[in-house]
Amino acid sequence: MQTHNYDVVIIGAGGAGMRAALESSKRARTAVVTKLYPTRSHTGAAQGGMCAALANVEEDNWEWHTYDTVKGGDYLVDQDAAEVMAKEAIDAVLDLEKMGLPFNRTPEGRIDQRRFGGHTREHGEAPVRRSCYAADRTGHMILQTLYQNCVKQQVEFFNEYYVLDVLMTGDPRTDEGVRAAGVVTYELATGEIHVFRAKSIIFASGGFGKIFKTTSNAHTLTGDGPAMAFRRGIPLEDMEFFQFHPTGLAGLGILLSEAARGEGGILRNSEMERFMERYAPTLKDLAPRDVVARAMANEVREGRGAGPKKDYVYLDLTHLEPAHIDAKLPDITEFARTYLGVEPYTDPIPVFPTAHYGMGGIPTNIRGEVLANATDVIPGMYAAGETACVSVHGGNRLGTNSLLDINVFGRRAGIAAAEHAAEVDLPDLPEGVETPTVELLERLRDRPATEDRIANIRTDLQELMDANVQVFRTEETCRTALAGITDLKKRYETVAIQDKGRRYNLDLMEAVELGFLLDLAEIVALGALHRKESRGGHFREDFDTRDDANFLEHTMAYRTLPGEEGAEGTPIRLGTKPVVITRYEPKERTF
Amino acid sequence: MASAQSGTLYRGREGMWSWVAHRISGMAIFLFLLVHVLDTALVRVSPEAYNEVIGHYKTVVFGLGEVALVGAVIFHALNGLRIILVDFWSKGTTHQRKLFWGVVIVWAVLMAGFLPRHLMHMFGA
Amino acid sequence: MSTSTTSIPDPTTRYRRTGQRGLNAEMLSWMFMRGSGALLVILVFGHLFVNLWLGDGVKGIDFAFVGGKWASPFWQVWDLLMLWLGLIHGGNGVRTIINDYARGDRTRMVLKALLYFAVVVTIVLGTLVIFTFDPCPVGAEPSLLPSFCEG
Amino acid sequence: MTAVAEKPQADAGEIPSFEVTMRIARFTPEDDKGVHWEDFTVTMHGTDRVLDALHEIKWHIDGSLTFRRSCAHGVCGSDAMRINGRNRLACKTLLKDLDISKPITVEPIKGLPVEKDLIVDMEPFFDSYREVMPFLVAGGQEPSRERLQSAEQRERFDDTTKCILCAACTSSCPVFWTDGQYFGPAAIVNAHRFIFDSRDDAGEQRLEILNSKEGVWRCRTTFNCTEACPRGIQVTKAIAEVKQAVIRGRV
Ligand SMILES: Cc1cc2nc3c(=O)[nH]c(=O)nc-3n(C[C@H](O)[C@H](O)[C@H](O)COP(=O)(O)OP(=O)(O)OC[C@H]3O[C@@H](n4cnc5c(N)ncnc54)[C@H](O)[C@@H]3O)c2cc1C
Ligand code: HEM
Ligand code: SF4
Ligand code: F3S
Ligand code: FES
Repeated sequence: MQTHNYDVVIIGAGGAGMRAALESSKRARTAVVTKLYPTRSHTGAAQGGMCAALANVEEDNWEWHTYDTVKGGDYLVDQDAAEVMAKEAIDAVLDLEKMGLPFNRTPEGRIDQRRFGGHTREHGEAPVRRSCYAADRTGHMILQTLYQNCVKQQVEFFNEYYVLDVLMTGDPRTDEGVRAAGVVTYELATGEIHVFRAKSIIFASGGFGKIFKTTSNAHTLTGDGPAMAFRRGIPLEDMEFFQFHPTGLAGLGILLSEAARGEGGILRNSEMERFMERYAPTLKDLAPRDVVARAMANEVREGRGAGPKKDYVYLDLTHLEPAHIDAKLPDITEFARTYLGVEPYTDPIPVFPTAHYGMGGIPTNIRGEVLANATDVIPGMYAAGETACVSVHGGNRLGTNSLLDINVFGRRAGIAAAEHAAEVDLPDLPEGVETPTVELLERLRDRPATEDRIANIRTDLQELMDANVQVFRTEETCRTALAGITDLKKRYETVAIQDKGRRYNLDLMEAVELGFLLDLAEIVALGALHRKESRGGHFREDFDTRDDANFLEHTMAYRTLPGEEGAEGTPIRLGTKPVVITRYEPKERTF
Repeated sequence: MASAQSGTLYRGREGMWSWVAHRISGMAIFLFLLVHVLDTALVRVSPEAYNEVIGHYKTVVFGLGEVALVGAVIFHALNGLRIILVDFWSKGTTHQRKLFWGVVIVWAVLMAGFLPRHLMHMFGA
Repeated sequence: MSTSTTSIPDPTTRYRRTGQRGLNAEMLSWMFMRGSGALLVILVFGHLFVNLWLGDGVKGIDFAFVGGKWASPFWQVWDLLMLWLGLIHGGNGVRTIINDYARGDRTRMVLKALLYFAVVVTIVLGTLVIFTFDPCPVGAEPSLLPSFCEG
Repeated sequence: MTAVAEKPQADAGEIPSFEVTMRIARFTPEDDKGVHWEDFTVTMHGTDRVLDALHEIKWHIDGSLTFRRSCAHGVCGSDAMRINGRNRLACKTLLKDLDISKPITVEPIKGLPVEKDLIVDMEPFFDSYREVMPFLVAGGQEPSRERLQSAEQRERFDDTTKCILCAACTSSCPVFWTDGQYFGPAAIVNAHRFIFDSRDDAGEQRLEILNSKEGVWRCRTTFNCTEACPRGIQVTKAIAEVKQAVIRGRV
């Protein structure tokens, strides 16, 4: 085992992690610990764009952006955070440009902007061109640009190190004065354990889409950060809110950006009807994702799905000029060609909603500080990006707001973490802090061989979640999911892995990740069961309207203490946190 | 540590194989040139010595070698021109594959012209 | 524990390299390969054309033929250029090949030494031959000599 | 509407399942078997990719099979490997596009030290990348808004911004196989990205770096890199442009 001492340790080198690192490493000794090479992070998969009210092509201002964010999030958004984000969006985009990001340009040489779902002028009057973009590779460019600047600043990376545990000076559920102390990591190349002591820790470990089967998320998006925080007593916020992106390649889940519709693409059912006209007369195909995804699922349910199994709808780009498609949507049309063999110039593309983005996560305030409960922060603990829940996305994230989120709150967390580190000493760590991690690994590695496989459990979990906790949910399906997860957890307790080696043991890491997924899936299903209303990405068929009287509040999921009884037989206790409302009172959402 | 060099042959395309051929032909021509200068130097020794050595060039074995040499020189020269085009002509990289097949065709034409005549000189009347 | 804020070095210092401005050997070698290659096309094809195509082809090459050619300064310069360019071009090419495939510094050194030696010897020898060549050596069998030697 | 009458022909799952043999170069640092081939026969379906077949093996036959992957749709650059003798991304190579009547060979990319099975040490690759100053260096007064750049100026280096650092190019380069010191096409591509960016001021420094013994002159235009690049970047063209820029001494 090796021990390293740093001021700030950042978990994850996606957009949020590297944006934080750029700030923090200027101010404090910073280590970025990441299980993937930084440029492999899933931020690179983001396509459409990053919104900011630059007003480069038409009138716009950050207040409209705030309003859209709040409304898009079905009023579960913390409005102070949304204001911060919309206001700082402009600088966030300009900063990236100065770092070298190659945005598409207007004829005047300014950053070009295009339309995106849910972004409007004058509080919902009409779509506005707000999304700054670089073809359909905006995330790729952001990830590359941030990495390039990390190289420039000589940020210290620990690549292919898995963080498996976070250390604090006590248990945030019971102890007073708990603060950050370090992380326990596993070096993939050697199988060695490294403990990083730190004054500040930033979670930036990305999403957890792999609890679902059909997803736009990478294989590595297993929610490690939230899961280990949860195991250590940090609550998770709003986990039942998961976004299903309307246009995943049918059967595969690979994402086709909303930009396809922003550029004029149209959704059609088997009768080639533009069905969104019925569901959202004003914004039509550019209504927020939850609305579109449900409309699509509904078309399929009512028998208007296309294909041999009638299980998808079409994204039609055929009326667009091929040259326009090539200029603005080169990558996603290539996906359609490569993976489905469909030529988007001439044929509509089969699409169906795909699990895309977890609105929930580790609760933080607008400085990026992690909350121990509805009110108190844990000094030295920070979170940013998809892993965190600030909450700027509320019940449903608007397209482009995540790339914005990672930049705005990544930066904020980086600054705050470094400033905190300058004020405190490195906390002492007792002997043997790595023991639970070592034991977890040894347990997984040393079990006698079994018929059952990690992959089987994971597949069963993902199918269970797709079938029961997807776009449409009911009391019954949520209960089915919870019961199923309990069984899967039992299987997980005995299942063996096959690779017993030390070096590059990805078999072992997949097993650990499955443990994280199971914990998170349970929280998602439990939250969905308890939220007896429909709001944003969470839709309950048995409670199909929003219920502000009872549910205009964030869900907080805590791990039960030993001896404590959790909800519905799970090791989870549910609590709430009020929603911050500054100027936009909840209204009914129409588009 | 495993060797980085193990495994199957890399399945490169025209670009790679033309380079391999260019390399081999260049090497072969160079070796020939060394020998060729030496044998030509025999003209300083005596006409008899020169003619005797050069006489070998006129045998069948050497005649065929000569064919190979000319083939190598023509290929190397044509492909050398292709490389120069790829390097200096802005569209060269886009058309490199066509250029390669152009080299092959011109090579075949030149060889078709040279071969009969050479063989005629070798064996012929 | 003194884990205070550390000073971060200016990122550009690492890259401020000295020397190596403008031309360098690898670039010159690269340009030379292309320049000499283009010239060699003319020289070598001319050579092959005259020696193997015109007249009796390879059958016709003998002392007399060579002697006849080198009597003309035109062919002397032609062959000299071809000799120098060919050997330097080829030698430089083989140098690249050695650099690519020779494992270990010793092997590489030895091979390159051999190569340079061979190139230098051959160039010197070839040059001498072309310039000191006497098409009508005294005492040689006249039938082997070029026709103009008679008398 | 033009497309109303048309029916798309391709449907996921339409192509029936088939058997395919994967012949994989295995290497475990912890035993003394060295590199050896191992065959696995798996049943795969319609639009499955090589990555799916590798997963099928890892998840259901031999959990110790080790390879990198993340995004599974060709954007993260994790899974460059040698498939049937050519560098490709496993997640972008559909099985039905290969000849499945014969075993499909899968090997690690060439020229970098193999660590385990299909995993190679990427550090030498990233070292070269870092050395070419792959970041914007803009002098002058920082503007308060964005730096202006015309659409044409932006277009000038568009191709090389697509790089995902997968190393398919560098590890397909015959020069790199024999000379690991060569910067390699990927580093040059990333230098090109900035050399031709109108906002950048360090082009000359980069040209100097690449005008060295292990720089652009090592490239012998074998085009393997261009053929291998999963992003369709015209790699050799970018290298040629950098060579020309070095010769002219400026961009
Ligand atoms: C296909 C797709 C398209 C999208 N398009 C858009 C868009 O157009 N606009 C938009 O705003 N948003 C978009 N999003 C959402 C957005 O891209 C993501 O939410 C965002 O990039 C997440 O960034 P991140 O930095 O939080 O996490 P990531 O980029 O996912 O990075 C996670 C990092 O954490 C590391 N990590 C994870 N676990 C561990 C561990 N245990 N130990 C160490 N390191 C760990 C990983 O190595 C990685 O570096 C899209 C998402 C997807 C999937
Ligand atoms: C006839 C006209 C010729 C042309 C147009 C020509 C052109 C070239 C060019 C452009 C190169 C550089 C290749 C590269 O950098 O990738 C080259 C390499 C080479 N040439 Fe020539 N050449 C000619 C004749 C010769 C002759 C006569 C010889 C032998 C003496 C020769 C031997 C070589 C060798 C050994 C190489 C190195 C090959 C390598 O590095 O792979 N060439 N030639
Ligand atoms: S240039 Fe292409 S092949 Fe090379 S690293 Fe970049 S994306 Fe991969
Ligand atoms: S493969 Fe290598 S030789 Fe040049 S053209 Fe590409 S870098
Ligand atoms: S897994 Fe990301 S490129 Fe293949």
